Amino acid sequence: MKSAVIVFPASNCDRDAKVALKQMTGKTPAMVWHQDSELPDVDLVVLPGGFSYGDYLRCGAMASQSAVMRSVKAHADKGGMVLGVCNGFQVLTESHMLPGALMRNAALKFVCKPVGLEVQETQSGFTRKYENGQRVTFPVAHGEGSYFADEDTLDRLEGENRVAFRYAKGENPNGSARNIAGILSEKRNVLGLMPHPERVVDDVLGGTDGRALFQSLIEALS
Amino acid sequence: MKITPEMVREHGLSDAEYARILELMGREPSFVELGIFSVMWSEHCSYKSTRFHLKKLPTKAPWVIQGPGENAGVIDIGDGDAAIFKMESHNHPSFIEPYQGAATGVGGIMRDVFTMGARPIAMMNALRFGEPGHPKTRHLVSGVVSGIGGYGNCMGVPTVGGEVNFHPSYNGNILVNAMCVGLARQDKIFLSAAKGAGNPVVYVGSKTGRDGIHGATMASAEFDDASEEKRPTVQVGDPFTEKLLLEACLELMATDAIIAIQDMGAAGLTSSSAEMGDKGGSGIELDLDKVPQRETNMTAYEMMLSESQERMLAVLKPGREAQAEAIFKKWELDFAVIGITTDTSRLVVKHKGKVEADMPITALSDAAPVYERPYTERKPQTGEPKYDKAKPVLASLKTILASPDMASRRWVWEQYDHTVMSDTAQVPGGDAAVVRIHGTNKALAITTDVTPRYCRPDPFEGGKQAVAEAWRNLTAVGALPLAVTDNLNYGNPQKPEIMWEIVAGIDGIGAACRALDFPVIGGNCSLYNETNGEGILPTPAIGAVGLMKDVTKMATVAFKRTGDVVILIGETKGHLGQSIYLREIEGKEEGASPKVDLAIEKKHGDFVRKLIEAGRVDTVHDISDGGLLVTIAEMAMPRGIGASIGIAGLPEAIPFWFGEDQARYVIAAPFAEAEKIVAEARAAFITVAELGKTGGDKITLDSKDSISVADLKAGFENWFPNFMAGEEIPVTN
Amino acid sequence: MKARVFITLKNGVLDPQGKAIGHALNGLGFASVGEVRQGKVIDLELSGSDAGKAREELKAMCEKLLANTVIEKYEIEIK
Amino acid sequence: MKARVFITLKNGVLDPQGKAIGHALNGLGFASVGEVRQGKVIDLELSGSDAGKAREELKAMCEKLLANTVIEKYEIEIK
Ligand SMILES: Nc1ncnc2c1ncn2[C@@H]1O[C@H](COP(=O)(O)OP(=O)(O)O)[C@@H](O)[C@H]1O
Ligand SMILES: [Mg+2]
Repeated sequence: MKSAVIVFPASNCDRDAKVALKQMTGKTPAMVWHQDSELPDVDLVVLPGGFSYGDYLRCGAMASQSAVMRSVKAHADKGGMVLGVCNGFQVLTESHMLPGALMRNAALKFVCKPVGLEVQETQSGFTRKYENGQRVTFPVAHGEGSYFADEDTLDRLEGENRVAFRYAKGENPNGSARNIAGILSEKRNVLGLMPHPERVVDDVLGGTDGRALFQSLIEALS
Repeated sequence: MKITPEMVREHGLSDAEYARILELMGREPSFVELGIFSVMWSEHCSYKSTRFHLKKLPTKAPWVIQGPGENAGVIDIGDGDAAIFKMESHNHPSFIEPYQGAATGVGGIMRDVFTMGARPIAMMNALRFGEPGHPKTRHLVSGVVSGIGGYGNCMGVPTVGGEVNFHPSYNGNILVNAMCVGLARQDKIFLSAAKGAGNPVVYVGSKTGRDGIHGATMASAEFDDASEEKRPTVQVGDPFTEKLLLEACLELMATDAIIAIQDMGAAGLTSSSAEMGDKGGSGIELDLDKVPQRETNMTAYEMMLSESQERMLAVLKPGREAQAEAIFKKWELDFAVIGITTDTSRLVVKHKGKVEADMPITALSDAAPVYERPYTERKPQTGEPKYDKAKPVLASLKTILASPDMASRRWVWEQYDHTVMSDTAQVPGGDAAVVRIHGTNKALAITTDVTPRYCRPDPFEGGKQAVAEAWRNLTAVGALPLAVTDNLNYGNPQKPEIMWEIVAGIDGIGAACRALDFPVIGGNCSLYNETNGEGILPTPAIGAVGLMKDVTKMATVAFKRTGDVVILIGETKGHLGQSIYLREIEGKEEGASPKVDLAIEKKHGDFVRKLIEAGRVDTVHDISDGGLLVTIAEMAMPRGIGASIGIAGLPEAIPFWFGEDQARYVIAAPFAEAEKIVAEARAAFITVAELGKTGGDKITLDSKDSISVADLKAGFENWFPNFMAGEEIPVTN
Repeated sequence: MKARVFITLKNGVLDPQGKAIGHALNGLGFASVGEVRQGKVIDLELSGSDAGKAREELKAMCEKLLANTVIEKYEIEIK
Repeated sequence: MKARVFITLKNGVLDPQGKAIGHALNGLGFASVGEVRQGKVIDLELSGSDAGKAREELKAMCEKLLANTVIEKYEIEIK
């Protein structure tokens, strides 16, 4: 499986994503600069966490306009897989590759802590190695992760089984609508989520619940 | 412009100092020169009150690569790697504008570290606020914490720990001390000596504005039309630009284009150019017309004194300008060649065709005043405080755990991204943070410590204790303590009783560092922390770093199994003077501060560390604030595993459970291992006691009274969020 | 030419920040304060002098970048 | 009664957000955009109908809570 990690000027989980991909797939991903308009020939594109352009104006807003995002969209349109984590999720909604928006946390504070999630949908290349309803723990680290969409959109997401991860009962860290933590695109080849699976692949760091996400990708893309 | 006595005074220079300036210059200084003298001779830049005493600190060890004097200290951590770290205060700006003050404090200390070639890998912060009930406290806590998070989170450097205290002595003077730890290769460390003549001096980063210009702005005719426009303004941080600056600098450092590099911190262009010239033994000539400017009509005075953030000054090898410029352009940062090094040893500043300053650099450095300020020695406070022996122990435990200085700081550290960079092996809440060296199995342990309430009654013992506690915290996770950076926060050194606190504090730190083989490789002094004549508690914060060879052996405070034997290492006499118990339960701050026996400290610590390194023990907590019972509760709460403990033949329960005797640890280990450990301790003449066993969901004392761990935890966890719930509005943009 | 753009949350989109401000103001004794909403104001210097053209351009800026029209609406003011 | 309060950075205070927005707009081809500054707008519902009194109250709210007068200035508009 070949992958690429997009690097915006103030991405800061790009290395974390690279290390996790390397550890899980055995191959070092290509690191692609935001001003590059071409993507290398890869199966998976990762939009990492961080602050892309300082998260000024709105998180992910300026990144969604960058040169590389046109290619990322084209990659997704052709059915290529795209994973957006945290700031990457924000970039995906700002680019309209996923519906809805991520708003300031309800408590108005940045929050970094492990949260319990439920895997809601295993019919995807990102989640097939999880069990339906499986409880996992991923850390979150964001100030604007409250998922918002109008009721129709939320109904449709649920109706089409596109909610991949939900915060478990009592665990919603940011006020997200219907406890949504991560959603799939219509074609199910784009996943955006606020929690960080790449921070839980290594035992020393207190958890390995993120591994199955990368294992799913490997299986789906081989 | 004629310099008047008024101007001299408003630049914070004494008559004697000004006389010395006239002598050094051989003429009256220009207004710009006066401004330059005033910042370079300020307490902040020249350490004029403390330099004499700081010299007494031990700064050497085989593993010290760079001691005090550079932007940050450097130690050898094996395999060609170096840890580079430093702590710095941003107290006053944080009181004026807590969010920006704290944010720019974080930005400043990060630049000190990456200017030396290191990638920052961890941040810490030591915070002191006024009493919780003071009308400003909540607002300050909220602003400072979001400012630290706002900057550090964007930089993508994990903020992994620190400390928070509340005390009325900080009502008008909060302390915000930030520490940054970075990682570099030993053969890629950059210094600030601008050696050689004819080399280009380049300016990179943000543009210069009128940020944070202090001093005599009002005295100057240039400010006659002092409009809103020209008012000195608070520095605002731009972490996005800093992130670009970090990446661009590291990219440039990977080439061999740099001769010297230095961040522009306090007194911006002035101190960076003077220090680089001074260290390199060369002169520097600056052309201010070339300086990237954010505002119009800036004067030479303003540019030389501006404290705009996110800027660096570098001296390049000739001919490398284009290569460097390409890198900074890629990161969309300003880049300008603004000067050249010379062989004159003078700082020359030109602006609009006029020479605004021309002065010998040594006048700014070597010739800066050093004072041996008079001090009045004060006998340490003594006495055994009285207390009510009938007070129930477990009820007091609950009260203490839910008190401002002891309650969980989760509310604080959950606002910091403490796991970014995917190397945080121990998150905040334990004895020390542990951050793995990327791609290896080794790790750095990091802590900051000081117990200010011990430092007023006994500044010497307080200084010792701060170092000992830092050393103990590193030991408790299994690290070998290597070196210290300090942040000496005190009141007005021109008062002999305060000067005594400074001198004794430094002596105490020195004594402990020598005994523990724990050199000081950098530091910062923040003096004049006073409002209306009321000084803060002496607060010599100690930041310290230790090394773990094998991160998988790391110990944590949490009880992990049922049936583990709870072992107390160290002697308990029951020292209640200046204890948390006395303050929270009896409502008084009295008696002698606890004394640290440094030889015993070392012996106990070495014993505990060996057990951890050998993989024999994974559950350790040192005993500090609150005493033994608080320590045990802190071990029980993380996983809700209780313990049944007690000790036979106690003459008095309260001092035993709550005394703050030093050099102690609690460890928990399975029975067979525990028996061996106790025997080995006895054989080594270490005081050791078996207190009981872990298990259940209660803490039970002497098989009689008990209290639910969940109950304790509720109080412990809720104090901070409940306190902050009355907050006005979280700082947002 | 100077322009000011207001970006505010659409009706029906929850505004926790506005709510917190309202709450805090009430808490400070400003009893007359009812609903509070917070938005952004962006002041721009524009070269050129054709106000109509400027308005068109500002609209494009809002649609493309300044506002997220999923949750926000905008108003343009040319001074 | 409705009121609108504008809170903007004082002149001379660095505005990293505004700077970044201006930069981004130029990058998107809006070449006419010069300096950009970002501020807040707060819309409040007020009970009572005395505009003069309301203005006084709003001023107090700004000084006490809404603006950080160390770096920000404010304008009040009553509709
Ligand atoms: N300002 C802060 N930022 C981050 N973590 C903090 C802060 N203050 C305290 N902590 C964390 O809370 C824990 C308890 O702090 P403290 O009581 O000072 O520890 P100790 O007694 O071991 O020195 C530590 O892990 C510390 O890192
Ligand atoms: Mg400790």
